[in-house]
Amino acid sequence: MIRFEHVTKSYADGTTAVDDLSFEVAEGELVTLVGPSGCGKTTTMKMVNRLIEPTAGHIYLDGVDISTIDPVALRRRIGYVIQQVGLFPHKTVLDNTATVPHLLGWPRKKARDRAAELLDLVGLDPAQYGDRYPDQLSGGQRQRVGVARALAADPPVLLMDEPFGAVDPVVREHLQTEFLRLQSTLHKTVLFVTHDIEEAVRLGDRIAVYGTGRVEQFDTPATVLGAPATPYVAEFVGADRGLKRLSVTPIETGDLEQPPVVRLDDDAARAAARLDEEGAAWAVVLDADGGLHGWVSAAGLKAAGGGTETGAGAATAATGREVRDHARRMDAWLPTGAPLKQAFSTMLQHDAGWIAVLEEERFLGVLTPAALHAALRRSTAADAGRLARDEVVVESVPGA
Amino acid sequence: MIRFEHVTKSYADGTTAVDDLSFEVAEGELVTLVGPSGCGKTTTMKMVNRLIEPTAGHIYLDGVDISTIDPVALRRRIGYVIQQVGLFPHKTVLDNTATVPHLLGWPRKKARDRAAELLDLVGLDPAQYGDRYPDQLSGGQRQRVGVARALAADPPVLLMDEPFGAVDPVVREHLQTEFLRLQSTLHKTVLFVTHDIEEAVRLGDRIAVYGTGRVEQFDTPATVLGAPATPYVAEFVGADRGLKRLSVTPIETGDLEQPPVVRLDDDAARAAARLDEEGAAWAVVLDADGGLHGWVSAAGLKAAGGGTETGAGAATAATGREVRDHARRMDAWLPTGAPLKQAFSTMLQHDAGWIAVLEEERFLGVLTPAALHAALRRSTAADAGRLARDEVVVESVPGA
Amino acid sequence: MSARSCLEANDWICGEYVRTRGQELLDATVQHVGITLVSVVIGLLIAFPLALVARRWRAAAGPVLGLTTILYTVPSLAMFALLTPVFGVSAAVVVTGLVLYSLTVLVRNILAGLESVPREVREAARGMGYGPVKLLFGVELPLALPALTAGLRIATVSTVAMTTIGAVVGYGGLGNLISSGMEGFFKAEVLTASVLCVLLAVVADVLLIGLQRLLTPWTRAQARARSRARRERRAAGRTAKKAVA
Amino acid sequence: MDAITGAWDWLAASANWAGEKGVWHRLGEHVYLSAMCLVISCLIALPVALYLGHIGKGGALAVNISNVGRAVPTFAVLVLLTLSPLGTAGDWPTIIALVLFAVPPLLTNAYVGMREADRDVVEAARGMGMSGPQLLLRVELPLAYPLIMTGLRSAGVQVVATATLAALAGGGGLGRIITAGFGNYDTPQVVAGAVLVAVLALLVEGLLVLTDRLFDPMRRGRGRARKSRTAADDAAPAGSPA
Amino acid sequence: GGKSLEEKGGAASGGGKGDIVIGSAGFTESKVLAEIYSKIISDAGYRTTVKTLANRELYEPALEKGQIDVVPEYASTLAEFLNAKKNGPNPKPVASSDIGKTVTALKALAEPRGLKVLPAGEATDQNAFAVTKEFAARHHLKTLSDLGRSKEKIKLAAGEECETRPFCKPGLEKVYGIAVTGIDPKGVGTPQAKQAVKDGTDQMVLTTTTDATLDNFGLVLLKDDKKLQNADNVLPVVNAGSAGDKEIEAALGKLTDKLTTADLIELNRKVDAERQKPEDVARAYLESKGLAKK
Ligand SMILES: Nc1ncnc2c1ncn2[C@@H]1O[C@H](COP(=O)(O)OP(=O)(O)OP(=O)(O)O)[C@@H](O)[C@H]1O
Ligand SMILES: Nc1ncnc2c1ncn2[C@@H]1O[C@H](COP(=O)(O)OP(=O)(O)OP(=O)(O)O)[C@@H](O)[C@H]1O
Ligand SMILES: [Mg+2]
Ligand SMILES: [Mg+2]
Repeated sequence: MIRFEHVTKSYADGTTAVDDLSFEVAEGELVTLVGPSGCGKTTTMKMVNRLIEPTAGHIYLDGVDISTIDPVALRRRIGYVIQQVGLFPHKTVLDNTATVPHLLGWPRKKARDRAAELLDLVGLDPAQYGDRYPDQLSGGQRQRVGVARALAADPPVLLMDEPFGAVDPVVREHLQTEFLRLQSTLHKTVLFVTHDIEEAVRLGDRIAVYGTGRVEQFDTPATVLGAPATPYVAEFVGADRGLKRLSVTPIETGDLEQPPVVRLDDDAARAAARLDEEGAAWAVVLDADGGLHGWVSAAGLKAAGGGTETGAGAATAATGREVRDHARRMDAWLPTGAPLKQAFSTMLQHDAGWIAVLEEERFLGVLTPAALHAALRRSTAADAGRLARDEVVVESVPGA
Repeated sequence: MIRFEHVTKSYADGTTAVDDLSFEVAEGELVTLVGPSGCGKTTTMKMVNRLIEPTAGHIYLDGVDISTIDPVALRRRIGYVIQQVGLFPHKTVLDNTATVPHLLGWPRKKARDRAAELLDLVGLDPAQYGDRYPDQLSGGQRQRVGVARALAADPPVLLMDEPFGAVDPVVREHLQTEFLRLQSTLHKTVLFVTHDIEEAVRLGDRIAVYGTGRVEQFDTPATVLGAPATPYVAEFVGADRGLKRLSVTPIETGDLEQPPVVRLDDDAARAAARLDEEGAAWAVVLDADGGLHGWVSAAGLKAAGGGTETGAGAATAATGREVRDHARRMDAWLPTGAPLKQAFSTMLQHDAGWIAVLEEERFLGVLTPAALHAALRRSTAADAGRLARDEVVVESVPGA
Repeated sequence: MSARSCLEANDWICGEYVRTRGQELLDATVQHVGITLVSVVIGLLIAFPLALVARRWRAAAGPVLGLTTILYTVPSLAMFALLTPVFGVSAAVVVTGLVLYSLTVLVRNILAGLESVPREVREAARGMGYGPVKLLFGVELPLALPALTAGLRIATVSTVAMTTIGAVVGYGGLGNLISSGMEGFFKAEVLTASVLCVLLAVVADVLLIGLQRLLTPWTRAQARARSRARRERRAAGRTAKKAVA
Repeated sequence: MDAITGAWDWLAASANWAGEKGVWHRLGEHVYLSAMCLVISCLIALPVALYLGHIGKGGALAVNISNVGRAVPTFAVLVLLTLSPLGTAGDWPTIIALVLFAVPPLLTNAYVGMREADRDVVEAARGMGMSGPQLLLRVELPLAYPLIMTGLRSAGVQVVATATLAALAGGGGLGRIITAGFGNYDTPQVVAGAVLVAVLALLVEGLLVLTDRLFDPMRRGRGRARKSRTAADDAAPAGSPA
Repeated sequence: GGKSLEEKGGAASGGGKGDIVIGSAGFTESKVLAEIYSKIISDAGYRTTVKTLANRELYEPALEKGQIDVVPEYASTLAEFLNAKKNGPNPKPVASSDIGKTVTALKALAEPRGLKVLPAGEATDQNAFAVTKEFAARHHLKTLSDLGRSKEKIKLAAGEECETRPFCKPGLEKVYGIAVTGIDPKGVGTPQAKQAVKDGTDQMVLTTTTDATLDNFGLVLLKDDKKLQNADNVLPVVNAGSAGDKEIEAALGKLTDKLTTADLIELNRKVDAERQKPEDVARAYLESKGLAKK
């Protein structure tokens, strides 16, 4: 647990980088810090491991005022990824990574094994890169070594200053996933600076949005996106913060639409009639066990059904008799609880105007773009009014 | 114009960073380079200004083989934003920025004025930061000084290696906008490395997607997103590349829906009847000049109209007689050609299920989430098939 | 009477000595300063290109450093005996000798300083179109200054001391006094001249520190800001007090 | 020229190498004396410089004070020490004079090297929880290494050259060959002595360069980086106007 | 070179006859003598300067080249120096205790080098040996012969060359029968050599007869009663080309005639014990002998 109590830091030339800061990071919580360049994020971090001493106020780690802890002992408990990377130019990548284990007196072999393991984790093959010097790495590779180095000794507290700033989206995604996986088992207390709001939203249990020297809002990602405390925060998280909410808003059963459902072995003609009746252009097709098979269009069914009625050949009749013969497969589906963003992407990827949502194997309904939009609007309104989502009725401007 | 012809670079230890690279950046074109960490982007850049000499192949600048140009003269024509920032620790921020103008022998005053101007451009107040040393800046501030420094002498060619990697979204947006503005008037030839696909898409005339040491795809942003040349590129630009296309796909007239339209001074009862007839729940309201006023719901109109008919008081009748009395304002609208992303955000921001699209003052129709989705799908399909957009019929899986 | 006795008693410290030989001491000091200054300046001017050569062509580094080493090992008597026929009995002999001796330290430190310039800074500069000369003087040299001044300080202090060996040809500044004092076992002369020598060295050293401070303001930006802030606070405090009063 | 051929002859005469006054013996004394001084100087200068450089305080003063040790000609210091009660203490006056002389380059360079270590790197190290000594030994020292070695090499060469002064106080070393040559008006012997000193200094320099390479904390990295850098630097265009 | 001198004089301002540089070695006596020479020559109408060079290795070549014109010298020492220079190290000695023969030998060596040796006077400054007063008292020593008789083992503070010089270790052993156990190479008459004797590290030191600092170290000279030492009479040596004038020779000749060994001792004492300045001592001396132009 890290607690800031009225912490202020003024630099020698009078710049006040951090001004009367108070907030608390719970044990095992990952708090992301976002804010404009130069707002005091790095300064905040460095005060936690006493690389900078506050001008006023106190910082507590697990309830103990850190100004009473020996800085060296303090820092051993805290992994630190420095913004400027700061690799040791005189040590190989492997030795850089093994630095803290060495410091802690681990046996040499164990330290190196651990370092190799972490290099692997950050996507650098120890065999290929282990013996290089930092000079011989690309920018993103260096940064990843910096992350590996901070994680090597498994410290309970982590300060990470834009740790993934210089890596590409794929590696970043990989690193985020790995990091979340670690975090879900190890529950470290983490302060994480990032400029990528999506990253902040994805990783943070809570987000601290900095104004200049102050925390403007400190809340869960959904709330920060959905109900920015101030216009400043709203601007900062972005005009497209609604879009960003796609990543944090889960699909809920209430959002789903219920198109007509037919079974694979239903009679095609009867199905066509039903669709006609309901005025629907298509229906979801389930298999015998109630699992998702795909979809069938009203037009397709009708054509087939018409064919039978107007006395076409037996073969046509035989093939056209059941829904099975007209249905098209649709493999993509989503579990309930998946973020809306995933739903949107999946729809686009499969070039579909809807996507089925299943719970376990059970078909629940489909999500359409309009329903997705409504769900998003509802969740935003819910956070803004701090209401349960289903209390919100989206009606201010009706959907088409 | 920059042309790479079969350029290869192998480092001393045998690492081949760039392998038989051939592509061309046209005069005044901005090409963004994206690719995994360590794929050779920085190496490519450095070969252009001869900080690194290729192992094989040739690079031409405006048709001249750069290996025949004096490196110093060459570099004076090329602005370079280095990935590691690399500010001069011994010079103040202002002097750092004025470096190249000084080199080119500008008069002192002019050089400093120009530097101050550029610091302003990157959002650093010269009065506040001009006299500081790099040591006294935050990470993002340093990076911005690096950008200002590269732009100061207005070089016709720019190499920018992750120039906005360490700045927050707001400043980044600002920098991007400024940069696009500059680019639209100055038409520099730019190679721009970024890890932010959105940035690549937003800024780039074309995007070069690097595999390891090779260009996997070199095309316009829309094509790269819509029709990735290889699975590798598809993965790289992201599973959510459909979503990313929101930023590059413009609203087109064909995408719009045509809800019923009523005038402010139309009779309320008659309007209600019309909506009933068309089965619409609401209508767009235009003012006398055909400009957008807002919307009116069928229910509202009906309630009012019903009142008049069933003989309520004169006052009610008077206020309820025209559409004007029931219409609600809707300020938000979009011009045609705006990106779909903007449409989506605006809808969410105004908590609306649709958004009106105008051309100049003229109302063209409305965009709904479903239409937006369809537009996105159509544009993806168009790029994939290299077809004109309106040739594409989106029907593979129908919309709800 | 007592003053006389201090000369005759051959005390280490003797006011009478300073009084009677004031002019002699002054002349010697002036000569000492002159020779030292000229030697160090010329030494620097020669060491610098040598260091550059050694850096530019790695193959030249060995020979250059070896040469300065050999020069340093030439005994001063031999050095002067070799130089006197060339320059006659003049200060030039001493200056030349001192210049040659000072190269050892200077070349090495200039070289070390230039090598210590951070890579990315050098790269940024080259990327901006710094030519080799501008790069050297605009970027590398300023950043090499701490190491360079370290060498210059040692060289200067050493030269202050070594100027004294110029006494063998009569151009040793305070060295003339030290050696004649040594010869005649004149304690006051030896001590006074030695102390002056030390003072000269200390003053030169302090001046060089000052010069370095002046030339490397960035290394003290923090400290400077701190003191300015302190000054302002104090000033603010004063006005506040005044206002109260 | 006479002197040089004479010196060659002198050096070629095996009689001059043997015995108590022979080159081998003098060389031994010289090496012993130089090594002793260098070791003592290092033991004094390096801890002080490293510590002060590490805490970042008091270095300017320490360097200034140590420089005083060099401000008086070593020869004068030596004679004055000989006249003091220490005069009867064998080699000690020489050793002390040489130590005073060798400390400043060691101290100054080591201190400056420590102060000039890359701040980001030092900060990263501190942030990792390196204790003072660990920071010093594992980060600052390796980063300061080139400058420390520069100091050591300067000091080494100068001590070897200056140890000839020992002869003036009746001590041993190659200086004796030179002073004896002077006394006997034997110029070839003087030259031979000087050559021996020069060769020894060069050998010491070479040895220190080797040690430098051997213990360079980033010997592989530096070598490679340098290679690639000069490769780029050297690639000046053949037909360029500049 | 009178002609050239006249030309020089003609060119020189102030009507002087020319510039004469008097060289002096690094020790007191040489300095005083140089000052005296300077005074006399300047009285003779030349412009003079004094240059001090540490030792003969430096000033002798300068004298040959005419960078220095006049030097006060010592007959035997210079003779041996030139002898070595001509015949290589450790040649057959040419100097002896006979001043006449020595000067003849010297002239023979000097003239080919363009050096002109002026007549020698009575004043000498020879090598001499000193011991501490206590040592002398304890063993009743006045002369080197006394020391030889005392059978004391002697460690001698001197230059390395003492080992081979006939007047030094070999002479002490052969002529006086002194048991020299070793040589402590601290130099001839250097403070550290005298200190070593004072400290008891060495028993005897090689110095010169006119050394005025012996008292400081509590040392006394032992008389060279068997004339072991060479005849080191003081004589001016000039560069024949640049200072070969008769006028200079005449002026210096007057001095040489008057100068005695006792004078030298007195001159040294005034500088090294009373700590007067060499130029003051020189002037006072010339005035007292009536050699100075008023
Ligand atoms: N000096 C060197 N010696 C050996 N290999 C090197 C050297 N410099 C770079 N490399 C390697 O070359 C490859 C390309 O490096 P480069 O810096 O061009 O990558 P990049 O695309 O800029 O990556 P990033 O996005 O991480 O900055 C990397 O795998 C890197 O490890
Ligand atoms: N040594 C210093 N002296 C004076 N001002 C400083 C110093 N270091 C930082 N600052 C200022 O303090 C403020 C906060 O700096 P800090 O490094 O904490 O910002 P940051 O939030 O980490 O920014 P970024 O995202 O750009 O890294 C900045 O305005 C910066 O200019
Ligand atoms: Mg920061
Ligand atoms: Mg890169």
